Amino acid sequence: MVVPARAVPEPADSLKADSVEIIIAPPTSPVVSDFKYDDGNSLILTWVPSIDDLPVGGKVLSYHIFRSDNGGEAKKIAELIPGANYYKDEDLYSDTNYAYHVVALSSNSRAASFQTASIRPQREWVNLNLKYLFFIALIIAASVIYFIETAKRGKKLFVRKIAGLEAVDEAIGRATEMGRTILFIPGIHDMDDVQTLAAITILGRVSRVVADYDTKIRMPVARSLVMTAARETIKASYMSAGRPDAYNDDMVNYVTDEQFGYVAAVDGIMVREKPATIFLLGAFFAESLILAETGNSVGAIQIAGTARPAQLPFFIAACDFTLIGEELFAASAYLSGEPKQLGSLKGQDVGKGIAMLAILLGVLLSTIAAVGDTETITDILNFITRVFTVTN
Amino acid sequence: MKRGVPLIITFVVGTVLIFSVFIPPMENLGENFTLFFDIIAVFAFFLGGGNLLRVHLTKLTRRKRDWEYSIVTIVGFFFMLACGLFKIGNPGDISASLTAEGSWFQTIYDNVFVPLGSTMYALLAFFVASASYRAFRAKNREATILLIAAFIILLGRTPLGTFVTGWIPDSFSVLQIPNLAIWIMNSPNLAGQRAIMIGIGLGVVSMSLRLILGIERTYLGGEDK
Amino acid sequence: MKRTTLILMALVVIFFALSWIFKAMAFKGVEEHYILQGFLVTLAAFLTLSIMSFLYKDNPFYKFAEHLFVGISAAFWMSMGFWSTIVGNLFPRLSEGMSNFFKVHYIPGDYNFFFYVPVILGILLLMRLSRNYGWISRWSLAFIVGTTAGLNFIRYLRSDFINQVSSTFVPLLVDWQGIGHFFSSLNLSASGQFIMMLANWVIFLGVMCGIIYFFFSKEHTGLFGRASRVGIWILMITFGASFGYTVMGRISLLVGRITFLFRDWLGLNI
Amino acid sequence: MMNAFTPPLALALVDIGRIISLTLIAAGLLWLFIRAIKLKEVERRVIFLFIFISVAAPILFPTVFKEKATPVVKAVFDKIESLPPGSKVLLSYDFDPAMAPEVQPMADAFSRHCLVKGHKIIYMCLFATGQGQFTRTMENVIRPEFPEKIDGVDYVNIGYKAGNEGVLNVIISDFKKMFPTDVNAVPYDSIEVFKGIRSCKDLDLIISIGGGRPGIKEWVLFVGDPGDVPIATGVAAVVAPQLYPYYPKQLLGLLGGVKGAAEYESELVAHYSRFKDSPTPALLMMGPQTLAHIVIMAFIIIGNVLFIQGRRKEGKR
Repeated sequence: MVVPARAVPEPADSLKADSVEIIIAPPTSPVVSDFKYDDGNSLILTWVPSIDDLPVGGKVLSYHIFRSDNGGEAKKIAELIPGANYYKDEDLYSDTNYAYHVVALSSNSRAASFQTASIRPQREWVNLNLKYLFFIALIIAASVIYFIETAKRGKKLFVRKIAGLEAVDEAIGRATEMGRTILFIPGIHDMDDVQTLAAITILGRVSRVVADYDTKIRMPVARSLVMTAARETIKASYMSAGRPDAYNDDMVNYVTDEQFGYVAAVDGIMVREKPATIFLLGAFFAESLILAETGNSVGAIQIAGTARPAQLPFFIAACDFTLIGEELFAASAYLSGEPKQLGSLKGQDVGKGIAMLAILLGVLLSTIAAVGDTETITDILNFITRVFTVTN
Repeated sequence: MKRGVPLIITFVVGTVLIFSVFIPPMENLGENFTLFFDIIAVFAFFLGGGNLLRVHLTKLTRRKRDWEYSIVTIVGFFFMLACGLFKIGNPGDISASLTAEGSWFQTIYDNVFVPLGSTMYALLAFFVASASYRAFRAKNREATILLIAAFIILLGRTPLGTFVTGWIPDSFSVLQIPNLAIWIMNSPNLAGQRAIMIGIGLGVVSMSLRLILGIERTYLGGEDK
Repeated sequence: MKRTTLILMALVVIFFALSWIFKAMAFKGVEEHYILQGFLVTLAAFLTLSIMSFLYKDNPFYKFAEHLFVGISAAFWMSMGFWSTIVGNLFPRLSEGMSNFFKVHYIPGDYNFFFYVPVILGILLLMRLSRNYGWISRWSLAFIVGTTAGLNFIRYLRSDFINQVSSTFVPLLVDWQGIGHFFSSLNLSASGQFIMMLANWVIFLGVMCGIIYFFFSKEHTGLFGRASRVGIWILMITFGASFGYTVMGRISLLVGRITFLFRDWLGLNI
Repeated sequence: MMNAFTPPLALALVDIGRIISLTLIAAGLLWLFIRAIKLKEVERRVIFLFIFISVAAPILFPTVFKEKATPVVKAVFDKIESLPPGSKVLLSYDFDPAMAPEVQPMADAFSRHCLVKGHKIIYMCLFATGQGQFTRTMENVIRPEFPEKIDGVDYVNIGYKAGNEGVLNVIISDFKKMFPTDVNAVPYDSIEVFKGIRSCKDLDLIISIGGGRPGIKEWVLFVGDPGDVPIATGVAAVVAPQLYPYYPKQLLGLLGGVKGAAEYESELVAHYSRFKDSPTPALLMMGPQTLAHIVIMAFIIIGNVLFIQGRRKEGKR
């Protein structure tokens, strides 16, 4: 290791320092290559750092990257810190040739590398980095579809009880008896959240029962699109119950997109109309507990469900029944009772089997790897980890 | 036309989006479709805003219960909309930021919107208390576990936790409440969160498939006919 | 309205009018628009207290605040949607003239005509207002449902399923130096070997039992039933712990509001 | 904030207010407890009232509960305490204004402790916005409380450099390469604090304050582990649980959220009488928190008493 002489402190006047040029070696072997699995819009540049770029006492202060487009003038495109040896250039065009060179800078001098060959970014048609993701998606999708098909052919499928859903009919019946309304809150997200879609599909089943019993349903929503979809859904339920005349657009109304503005209004509705039954299904955030506690204070039966783990504790604490995560998505299939819908639930269980198997294998292997370091075991472990890690 | 076309649209759009993830030339498709969604959602505002106004105007004209307050909503709505769409009081011209300092829009946001929203949010402090009073009772084994976990964590977040169990020697330090709280957060809590998330992942996959394949079509008007 | 209610409301109005005067006097010389500033702080305090009054019971002040909030916030998000999505994202891709009018940067591109798709779908959505052609709006809904299903299929598979599985690959033996060493140094120290290992065992078994709890197509009896029961307990610990952990953040919110009332409105030196 | 100029009458009023409010809460809870034994449910509005008082009273009459430092926090305090005067400590401000309410009190407390012990502090940040947060320490701690300390001799601020963990990768072996000068453009070699320091390996302690990325994880992976440098941290409460696996091997101690900061402040006040009148924002924030938590726990107990009594009565019938 070279230890620089310490005795002479550097002059405080930087102008003077400029007179002594600190000469450095240039970076070498710059290579530009196509970045894999993109739409032909990025390149990756690598080089060997200057030999004066040492971990200790190195003279290189930064690297500048220069690029020339179609043989034109080279322009500086990036500044990097010492020790850097690659750069990914993005937002390029596949019909342009690019060449690069790297310049190392000391405090007052510079040293440039050679220019790389000139290449074009290539476009790839399949992202091989995601092959394992594709296979896992394929297996799960295939098993879901397989069990749907089996069920269609009339094979009986067992599905365990979900307490929250067993209570739906009873909860609606209660509202009917008491002559009060049912309040349906589909969360505060828009139709681009699957949880909202799940809520809307459950609404389809609920409103069918509501139409049969001739109960009043009230649904304030926080998104205009959800309003449209919900109206469509309830209307269809009334039609299939044979009572299209009983349907009325005012069952669903838009309040505001604002989270707490919506909550304020729904709280108001709860204390003024005192619904007998409240459904809280969909994407909920901080408002979960505000709504559930107010609902509880007016004595309503509450059935809640969300796939947001952070809000589940509040529903568990304040509601009578809670659909936990996956149960929310299974609910519409469960309520429909149709074999093909139930088949999809069995398909999901195959996915759970895969997860359990993978975890068992991964845990065993990493335990063995932690005790003795056998190379084969580590290799297998690394492989499984790679299968279950998504990189882009 | 009424049911067939929508089912085809859902199928095609869904399938294409799933495959686009694996095909680099289509990698921007998802992003663009999200933008499409935003644009459609703005159109939907017409329906939503129209509905909001209709509800309150009906209330007003029919003199339904609490009709006086509908005036507040309608006036507030139009006033804020005017401030926003015409950028009233904005320093600079049409390209100025909507939320520029000094604009009416921002002033109302700071002095009406924010206090209302954050007070509504702050009500949670009260509801957290009333919910724990009611829910954390040792009714059965599950409820007891829920109660104990919550109680340990609560205790661990006050000086009381250290005070009560600080005497426990180092070789049993996991039994000190603050350490126990951390351990619960780090292992059983983590395990539970993961199990829930794995379930959700599968639930969404299966739900999406049902929608794409048109098995679940309640949103289009049920499966009958 | 009852007479007492009227008197009460009058008192509140007088109280906040006085507050306005006092606040304006306090701001005089400090702020340029001191009368306006005095009004704004008083208004914010009035609205804060109106919302809080809901905890006691529903009342005219809460109703006022609620209705104001709904009107203003609906218009707020509509304005935001118009300026950021329509002016910010749509016009720059569709029309150079519109872009120039709104002084936004026009983005030329070969595939810009694709952006007519959401416009058309948006218009189809508005057909909902028509009695005879309302069903056409379903096409837009179908597009949205397809988009949501397609995008979330991969997204959730990736982050909620695959990545959670691989992060559960924990070794069941930590710092292993043989069974003798394990027993000789056995203790319950929070950072000791035993507790570290126990953590990993709990994570492993907890995730397994948790997944078993969610199994739909198998009856929860026997060994499977017992595992599913352990799964529920793990979930209950999770819910209890997360609940307790969040309390602190919720109290902070209230501290924020009360500090506003005491310091910014009442001007107390705290 | 209470300060030396507050008239004695006001101080007495605060004391009286504090005593009255605490007595009120305690007596009220006791009364509800006795009612619970007699099977009387508590109405929710009563709970709301208790929460309001327990949060508002400590704000109005600043109430400080004595915090006893937990081992994880004590470890950091003891480390700074045990280093000989003149030791080199690096404080990295890896946070932005949004995180500041939770972690700024920690940064200020660390600064106070190091300066009073006579350590030399090197300030830097991995967040560009950390610069502004350092200014607050400068204005609220160093200038008013330590006017005798000299920039460059007792402490130095080398500021922000882009590059995230890349920055750490460089300074693990060479400070000067990444930071040729401090923020005032004083060259590295003429800064007194850096005498005898070439890289992070020559430091006696590194403390990263933050909660995001880049942050403490990067410090541990890129500097602490490879360089074998003692590292401690102060982080926002949400990330704290994820960091415990690093303690105590890779991380000698950690402060989590307002509670961690409050424990540190109370330790500081207990050891140094000169900090008796220094602001302790975290301890003050903990007042309402502690009281509200205790009230909630009391209500959980009352709820269970009610439940048990109810079941006993049913059993008798």
